Amino acid sequence: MSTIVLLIITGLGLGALYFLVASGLSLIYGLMGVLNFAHGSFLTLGAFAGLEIARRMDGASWITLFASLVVGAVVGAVVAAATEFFLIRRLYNRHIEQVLVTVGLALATVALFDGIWGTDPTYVTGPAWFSETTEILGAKVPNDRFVLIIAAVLVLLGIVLFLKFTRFGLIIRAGVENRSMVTALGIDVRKAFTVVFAIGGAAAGLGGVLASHYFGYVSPQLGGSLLIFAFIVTVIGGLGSLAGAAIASALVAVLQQFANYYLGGTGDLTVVLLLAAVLLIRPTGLLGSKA
Amino acid sequence: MKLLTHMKPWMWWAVGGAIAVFAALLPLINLSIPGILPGPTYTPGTLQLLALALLFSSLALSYHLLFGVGGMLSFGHALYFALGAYGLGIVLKTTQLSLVPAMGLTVAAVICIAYLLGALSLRVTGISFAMVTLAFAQAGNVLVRRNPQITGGDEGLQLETQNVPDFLLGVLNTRNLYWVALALLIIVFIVVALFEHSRAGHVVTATRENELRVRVIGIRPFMVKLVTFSIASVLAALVGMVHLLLQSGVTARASSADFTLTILVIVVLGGVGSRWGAVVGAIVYTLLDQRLTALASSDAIAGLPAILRIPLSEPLFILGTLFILVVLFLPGGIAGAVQRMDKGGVRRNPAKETSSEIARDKIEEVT
Amino acid sequence: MSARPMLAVEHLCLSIGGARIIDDVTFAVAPGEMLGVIGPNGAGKTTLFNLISGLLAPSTGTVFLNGRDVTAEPIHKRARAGLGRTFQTSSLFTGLTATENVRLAAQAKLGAATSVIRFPRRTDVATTIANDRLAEVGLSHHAKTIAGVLSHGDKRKLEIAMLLATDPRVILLDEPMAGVASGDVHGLTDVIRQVHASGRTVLLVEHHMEVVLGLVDRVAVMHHGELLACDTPTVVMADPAVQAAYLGAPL
Amino acid sequence: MTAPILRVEGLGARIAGQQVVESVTFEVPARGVTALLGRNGVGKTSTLKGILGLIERWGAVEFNGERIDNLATHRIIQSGIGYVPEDREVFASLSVAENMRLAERNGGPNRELVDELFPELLARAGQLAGTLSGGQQQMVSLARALVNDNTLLLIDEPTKGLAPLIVLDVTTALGRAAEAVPILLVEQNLQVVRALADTVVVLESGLVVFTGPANEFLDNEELTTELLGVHLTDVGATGDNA
Repeated sequence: MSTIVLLIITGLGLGALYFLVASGLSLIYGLMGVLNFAHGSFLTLGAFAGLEIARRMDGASWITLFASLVVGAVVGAVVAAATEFFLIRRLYNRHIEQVLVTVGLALATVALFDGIWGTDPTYVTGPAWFSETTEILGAKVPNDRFVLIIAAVLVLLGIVLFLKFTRFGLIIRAGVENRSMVTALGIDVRKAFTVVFAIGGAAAGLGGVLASHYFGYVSPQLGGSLLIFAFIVTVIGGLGSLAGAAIASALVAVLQQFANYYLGGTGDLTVVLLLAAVLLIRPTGLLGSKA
Repeated sequence: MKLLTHMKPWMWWAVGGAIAVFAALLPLINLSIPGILPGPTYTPGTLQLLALALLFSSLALSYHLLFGVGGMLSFGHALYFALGAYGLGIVLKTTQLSLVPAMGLTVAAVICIAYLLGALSLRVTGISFAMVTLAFAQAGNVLVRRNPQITGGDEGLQLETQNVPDFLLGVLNTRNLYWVALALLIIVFIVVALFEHSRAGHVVTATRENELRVRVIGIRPFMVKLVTFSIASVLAALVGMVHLLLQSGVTARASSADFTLTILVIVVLGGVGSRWGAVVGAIVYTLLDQRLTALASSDAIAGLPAILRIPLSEPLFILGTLFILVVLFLPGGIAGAVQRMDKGGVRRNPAKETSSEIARDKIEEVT
Repeated sequence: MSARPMLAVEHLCLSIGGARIIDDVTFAVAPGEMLGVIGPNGAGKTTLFNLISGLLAPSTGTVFLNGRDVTAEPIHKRARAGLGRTFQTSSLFTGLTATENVRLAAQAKLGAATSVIRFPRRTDVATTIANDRLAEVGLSHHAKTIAGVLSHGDKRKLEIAMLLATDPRVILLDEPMAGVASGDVHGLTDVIRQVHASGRTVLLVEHHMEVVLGLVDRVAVMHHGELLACDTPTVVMADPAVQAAYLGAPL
Repeated sequence: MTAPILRVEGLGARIAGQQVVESVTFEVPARGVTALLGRNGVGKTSTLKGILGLIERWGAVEFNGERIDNLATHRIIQSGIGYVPEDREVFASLSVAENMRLAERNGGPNRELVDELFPELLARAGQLAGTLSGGQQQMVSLARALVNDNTLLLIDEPTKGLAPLIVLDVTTALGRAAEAVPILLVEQNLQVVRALADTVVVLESGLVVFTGPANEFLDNEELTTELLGVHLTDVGATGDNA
């Protein structure tokens, strides 16, 4: 029993990371039709920014953690917005080219991170509480899992409230449905593009700092490896569906933990099999509309 | 000017044949191109590099078949390259089969896997297809890294030389491998060209343009896409096998997403939809990659301040940046640029806008 | 009529999000008959065609092709069973030549369309059919032209040539005159007349009343997804409900 | 004669590489309804979209004496043009109120007029627009254009697929709107055209082939037959209109 609880909570913690990446991917794809390969780089950069802050401050304090989270999110947001503004926007409506540009950006930035921070993992320490455990139903759950889950829930809630109650949110919801009609109502939809990239980048940057605590290290490959699972999550959840991404994140990560524990480390393969099964039964994903 | 436009199909093949003959003679002559080649063309080091360029050309052609002709944007093409390399490596290591039967066995396995995974991935189209192929390739990458007793894990798999003919082994026989790579490129080029002109090739081109219309005239596009996918995969596997021989082994990088992206970069650099573009793109990329790596470790770079040194010492950073610039400012890649120059900067038909269409224009002239 | 209808729909309904797009439509078309389908914009004519050709699945109801229930069959199977159609906006393979476009359709009919080892040759059956069909619609001089650069009228003719190459028994023409210049209307009308004269069953959606009335045996009038009337042109045109529907409600 | 509100000169347009409007030249007077007519597929909708820059276009468009053909769509709309697209294009997953809120500029100065014309929408403010009937969706679409202080309205087939009673409602609303704002109207229903239009512009194969007073055109059977393919007299045009 305690193992199951531990696996579920750890799985949800990992799922929280997937969601922080997938939410941005899904929003960007939904509004702009762009599959953003550079999204992993936003995450990595956020993680390194958080790391640099932690190095300059008192490593293990809560204030440091908070500061690195904020800085990670801000750096992610700024870099993502700049990417949209300088690269993606120039290729308006040319989706293949937009994907290609983000591919090039992903290659170039990972190489750049290699050059700056080295290819080896850099280890990260958080507040002491992070490495302690809390007992739930007999399971000793590492505390960082809770932080991850809470952060992902807050981000989900924040995005939902933003979409529901702000004017930009209104524009984004309308734009997902029919972008040209939004411009035909006299609204500059490109501003919404930048906003969506910034939100996605912020979530990814935040995810980067949290991922560095979850895994205990940062490496230039960090974002890329999480990005692939985020892709799987977005396809399983249904392209462009935020709720789908949230559900699929939890599902995929928990399944992965269980397979890793009970089926001899086959978590990654099980996830791919799940993807294949979803495609066979429901090609549009769990909550996807028509592809 | 307008030289290319007026070339007849047989002229293209004649030029191609002449280039192939010249390429075949390279190991026998002493040709030096300082700054581009590391040494004279008869030296093993240079031949190794040229053979690699030829293999990348073949691989790019197989991806051209998938993406340029079939319109299937796969992010998992490296999987089949890796299947060829690892498959042959494992067969040679674990069985007593000699080289040719071992290759046959590997091809048979690749056909089955490509057919199965292709049938699954082709249930979705567009961006979903891209993500799904990526996921399958990633699963392959995980398998390779998690099973070191079979694949050598991150260390890579060494070529078991016992059953490989002697003339393909050793530094001194590099030129034989070079010729094998050249022969493979010629075969792949012809296969791809023939496929494009076959009935199935026309159907897959038509499907790329308008899938619904294909269904309305009574053809099921799924099968023809699957056949295209399988052929492209087998070609990639063949390249992987020769690559195994050339490099005397294979590393996990061959199955990584980065490697697929490299192939994509090559094809886009050369010009989507153009066979010649894929070949030229691969050669340019390989030579550039090699030169940039040499540059990165040179003293000139080491002496620069950090803000210049760090980016310049990362070949992938420069290639990635170059790639972005090509996508932004050079639609149609090298093939598109050559064609625009040939036409004196005037586009023949303003309605043809996208890079693939410009490149396709050229194919029309070749046919 | 004793002959089995070539095409029949029975109690066809389509609801999307609670709205009835097609509302209980039933009619039958005899072999060799030409039926015009008219009605104001948004009345459901194209949707009806999409249901018949398999692009959409009906909520309820049945589609019969030559007496066989094809409601559950995919598009390409219906096409092979002899159902051909054109689209409102011309839909060709714009990167291929006119001949290649038609040849693809001919190959679909002949089988082995997706063969990897067979190459289209100047002498093979598919190419011969392609050339014949191009001649039939008067496009021989554009055989080698890339379809994307043809004029609008020629594109529509090319579509009909593609349609003929699949040798369909039933043809659905969706507004073949849309966007065609007045000067070209007569030529295109003649082509449609020939197609019909060769014994094929034709369904024609068309706004151009002159064309419809001059060509068809019977007219079906759609309005708000319902079949308002289905009879000879004279009878239908005298129907006050039809007048109101087609020219707009009296104000 | 006052200066026209909109002047279109040599407008061409392209969708997905395919030319849909050849070269269109016409003017929209500063008052009343100008109907843009022609058979299906001649490029009426594309002309409206071209004016607004919703599709790739070239040529000159002058609005209120200012060139707008180099502006982005949202700027053109902001300069005082209201657009009601073919097929309504309401945001189905947004409520009626949200649809309106999205459209309102400067607080939606004509809120009262809209509420008066379409009282039904007030009652359904919280309902998702996708669940409305076709007629109600058309009201939302019209209301989104009427709620702002525009100096020109471009309205594309507002009665398409609507029941006769709703056609009457829509026509009344357009008539009211036309008292204050000039309208460029694309419409297939000739009864509606007869009721509303002062001027007609007729397109064929992407070119303007007739411009003149509405009555003169509609009463000329030869012209309507040739240009619209409709025999008005054959099917007994119902004479005078409301």
